[in-house]
Amino acid sequence: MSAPSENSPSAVRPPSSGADPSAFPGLTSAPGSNIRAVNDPFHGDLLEVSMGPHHPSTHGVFRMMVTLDGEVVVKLKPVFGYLHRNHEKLGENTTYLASMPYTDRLDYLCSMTNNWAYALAVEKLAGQPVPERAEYIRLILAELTRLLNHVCLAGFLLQDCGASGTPLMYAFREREKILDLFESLSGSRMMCNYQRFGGCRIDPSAEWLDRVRALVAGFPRFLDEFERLITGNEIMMARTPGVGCLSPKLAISAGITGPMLRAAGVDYDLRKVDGYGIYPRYKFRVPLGAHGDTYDRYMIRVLEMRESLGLLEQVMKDIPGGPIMDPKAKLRGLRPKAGEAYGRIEGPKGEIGFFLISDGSPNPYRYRVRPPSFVNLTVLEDLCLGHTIADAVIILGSIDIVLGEVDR
Amino acid sequence: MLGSGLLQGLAVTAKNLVGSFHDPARYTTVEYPEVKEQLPESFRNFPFLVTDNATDPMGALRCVACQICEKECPPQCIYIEKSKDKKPDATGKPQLYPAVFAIDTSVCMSCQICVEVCPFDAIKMDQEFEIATTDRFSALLLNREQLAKPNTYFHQIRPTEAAEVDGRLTAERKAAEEKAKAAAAAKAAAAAAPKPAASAVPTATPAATAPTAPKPAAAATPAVPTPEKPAP
Amino acid sequence: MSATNDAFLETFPVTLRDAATNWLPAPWNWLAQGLIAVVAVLAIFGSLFAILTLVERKALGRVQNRPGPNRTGLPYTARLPWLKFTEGKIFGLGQPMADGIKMLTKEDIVPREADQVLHFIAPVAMLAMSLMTFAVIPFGRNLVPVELDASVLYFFAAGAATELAVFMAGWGSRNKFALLAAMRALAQLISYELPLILSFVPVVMIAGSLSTVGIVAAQSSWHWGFIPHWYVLTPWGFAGFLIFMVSALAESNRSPFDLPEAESELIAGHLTEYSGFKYALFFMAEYLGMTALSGMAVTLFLGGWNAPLPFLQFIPSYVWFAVKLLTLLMGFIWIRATLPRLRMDQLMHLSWKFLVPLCLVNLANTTVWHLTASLPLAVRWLLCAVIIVAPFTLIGRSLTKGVAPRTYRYAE
Amino acid sequence: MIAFAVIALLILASASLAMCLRNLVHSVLLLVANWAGIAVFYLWAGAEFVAFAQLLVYVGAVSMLSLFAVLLTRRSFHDLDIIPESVSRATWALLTAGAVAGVLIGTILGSPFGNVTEAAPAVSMRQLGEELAGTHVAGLLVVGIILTVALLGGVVIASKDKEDKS
Repeated sequence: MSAPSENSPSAVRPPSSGADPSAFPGLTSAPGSNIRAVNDPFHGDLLEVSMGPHHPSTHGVFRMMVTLDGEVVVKLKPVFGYLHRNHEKLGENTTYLASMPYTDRLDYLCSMTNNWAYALAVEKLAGQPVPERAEYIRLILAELTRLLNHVCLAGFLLQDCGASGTPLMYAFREREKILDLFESLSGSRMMCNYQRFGGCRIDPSAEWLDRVRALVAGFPRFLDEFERLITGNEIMMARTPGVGCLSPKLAISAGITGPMLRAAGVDYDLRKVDGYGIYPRYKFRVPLGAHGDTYDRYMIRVLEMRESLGLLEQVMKDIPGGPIMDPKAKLRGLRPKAGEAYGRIEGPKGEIGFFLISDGSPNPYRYRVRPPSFVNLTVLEDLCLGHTIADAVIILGSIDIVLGEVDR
Repeated sequence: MLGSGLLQGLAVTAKNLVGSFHDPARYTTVEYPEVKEQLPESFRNFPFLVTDNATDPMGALRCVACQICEKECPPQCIYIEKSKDKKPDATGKPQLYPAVFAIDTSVCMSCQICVEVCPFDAIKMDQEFEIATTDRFSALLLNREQLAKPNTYFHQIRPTEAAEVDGRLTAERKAAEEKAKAAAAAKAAAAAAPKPAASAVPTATPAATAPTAPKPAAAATPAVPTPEKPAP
Repeated sequence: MSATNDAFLETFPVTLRDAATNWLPAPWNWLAQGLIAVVAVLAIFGSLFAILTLVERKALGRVQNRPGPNRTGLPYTARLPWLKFTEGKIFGLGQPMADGIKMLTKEDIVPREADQVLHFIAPVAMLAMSLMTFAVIPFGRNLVPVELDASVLYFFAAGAATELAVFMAGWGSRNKFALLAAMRALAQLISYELPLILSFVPVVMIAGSLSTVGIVAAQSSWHWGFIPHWYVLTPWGFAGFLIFMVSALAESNRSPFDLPEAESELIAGHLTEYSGFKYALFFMAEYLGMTALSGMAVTLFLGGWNAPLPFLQFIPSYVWFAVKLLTLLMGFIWIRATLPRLRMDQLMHLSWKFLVPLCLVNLANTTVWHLTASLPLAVRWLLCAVIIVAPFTLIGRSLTKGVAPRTYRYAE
Repeated sequence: MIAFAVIALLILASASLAMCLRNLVHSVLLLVANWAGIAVFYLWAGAEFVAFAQLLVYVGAVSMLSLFAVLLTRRSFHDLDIIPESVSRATWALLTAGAVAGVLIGTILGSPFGNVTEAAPAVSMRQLGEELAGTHVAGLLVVGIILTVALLGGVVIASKDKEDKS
């Protein structure tokens, strides 16, 4: 496979085709046939295929206009916006509290981390302290969401590689256990709407914490079984290494964050960099990849799951009592003083941040979301050039995008 | 040896195939219509209005049409019209009641912010999720009668939460009665003094209410100022 | 052959057929027997196809910790007293019928741009060819529909024509995904036909005949009374069997090689523009192809209808064939439940640079086996095993050369 | 006799139709029908091995190669309409075709067929095998070598144009 050797930040020329895709004399379509054969003198017919918006492997309504030379991708234009719900303009017309349930719908796989990021931003804006117990609960829920997200990714990546649903079902079996925990805590499996400015909404009962301990104890056994099914598998070892290599230079210049950046070898994890919440008090390691290809992105997420489990075990031992909501916190009628704040956390997909400008009124003047999967998606074409269409599918899978967050 | 990874994978699937017959952990499907799984207590779906007695639901609605939930609801799916006259509520004080209280369940996303901000515990989240209808419009706009459900139902779906709410309400009512009794006693002591002009009975406008802290926690009682009232 | 040769159960099908056709004059007699054979094959393997779809979905479900189809029941079974407990749902046994009716009643949409002729011929040709391959498989002691001298060659000749049908479907439906799938199907089916045919050549060399009945007869006796003469128990036979199964997986577009209709990339590949009964025909052709190939694998390597142990011969021969066939089909389903898909160039690489060289080495291995007939069995076995395992590991290393298990460093 | 006529008609019809169809893919598939007809002829004549070999090789593999050839070399739809350049070239084409047809028909009619009385000898596979590997082994090996040379040539050509592309 002629993986493109060096992804220079400038537009990448696919070495294999040798022809500049934009040099084609326009896409002429022979009358009466929907296969638009590109009459390119020195390159044979290029086939322009539209994968999406409803395509079985694009993780939601996302479209890739792929120009193929045989099976090799020559040009790839991502088209999205099908799930745009005007999230940020809505945020400007409602109160701070009313935007909280909408943050569940951003990255609908990890609603707890979205809530936390938004709550963090508003607490920074309004200077709102958070009690100790709430910090612990927030960390537990964030790490559970990370497990949930990475398990989902591994399942979907294998589904894209062709394993007919078996690894996905095992991943979803474990995900359901975590969702049951969220449901018995916040009332809804995926739309938790659980964090408030200055703490959490409901105090988890001791019985609930025991169920979390049981889950954390049982998870490594599942992870080992999952790895035995996948990691040593010769077909996976043939399909994913060397596919979609992301160079650290391109990753940094494109603003990639999260496991994708760490798979490229860059040591940048907000939990260590920002040290928000109570992460600095506990010891956990940050795995780094060496090649930045699809296999590294998959392995980094599996190793991160193991780190999260270790972190959860440490945190579960010493959860303090006390209130989970700051007594002086005002639920309604929050009018933070004029100013701006940017709260960000290390979500499972990368750095999810909320930028708020307040003008003293109950509605934010500007409400901006920094979605990780949207930013990570920008390098899709650079990763896919030179690979076949089958690789383009798993590269998209390994970037782990959720269209709710990409389109907002 | 080439192919050992594949064999390992096949062994895992074989273990799951065999496991699904005897190990409950490897057979997670609940066959829904026949076997209904027990929902966690805090599960929430669309809201409902709490009434104090089941016989005359419209008579004992806790809601006093203060329209806080209407303002705070993110998708603005609640519509309230205040009543013209007043009705004595549970503590005997004349209160307004909603003439029209409609929730458009096609817009509501059951985020339970209305429950959180309601100072009178008048609206709670239901656990009824089998509510599919063939009608797309009118059947989804639930009016006051359809929304009202008795407190006993609330106890049935959420025992702990209902107990706390009732405990708080009875404590409130007791405090109101003691204050009324104390006022009446003070009135009797000063019976000879010229009768003070009966001040107009201000409507009970809940001023900035302290936030009703989440139910299970020991919530600060909403300080509803109960004005002095001449004993009837 | 022991006394059970003419036990009642053993010869029951043949006596039935003779009773039904002997009263006819000569030319009609042959025609009637042929018709009975065709009807028998269609009935048995048609219903096997129906049951196979259900068994596959239930097995896939069970592997994925869920029950698989269990809602559709058979009509009137709820009223039978002794079936009352199933409430008419009998573990989803009605599912094949339900699918059949669904396929029949669904609208058969043919795209306006499609090439009407090719679009129509493709499923018909595909099903015809895969049904023709059943003519030479010996199901029982003398239960082979057509006894030909070169029957193995006939089997692969008929099998080779299905590639045309896949191409016609892909090209005829004028759809980009179908076009990609048609090109993939062409390349895959041709390059896996070579290892398929090269892997059965050693069997023909040792058995000394191209007819399936002769091959089964050559595997019928036992070593020292309990080890059967099946070719799969010889080193070259086991290697040939594995290569045959891998190529059979590729020929019938099954799991690790289901590139033509790769759902995640090409939606349904060459079947994208088919719906209704034509889709069902393709579906049936794929399953029949899978059954025919595993039937041939049983005949060539697993001793056809021979019993594994001498004293087990009282069980009729067609039962043994059925047992072996079903185990192989379970293997197909098991592999489908587990393995991800290969990429197109890896598929080609696997066939041309791994399977074909191994087949050629296996041919040499068979000649060594044949020439060392005088040596004791164990020595021969070891010698041939070494001859085939050494290249397996050497060439195997070329498959996974670029990929070493990776270790990951942690920050600080 | 009717069977013979039907098969012959099928072969001739498919061949001629293949030549005058506009859609190249259709004509290739008709050609495949033609080869299948020839295989039926062999079967009818009792030569099973040759019939199955014909089916396997022609209908299985050669048809695929011709389809590949048709699909991969075609520039675009436009150069399908073959307009005769000039009248003279068309006439010369007809003349040569006529001459070739004449020679063929002449030899067929001239060769002494005679009505063969005894049935075709039932040749079993074993005899065929021994015959091939015994008396005609030289021919077999030469054909083998030619085929490998052709295969290697194909591989060399294919790999050569890969170099100048990358």
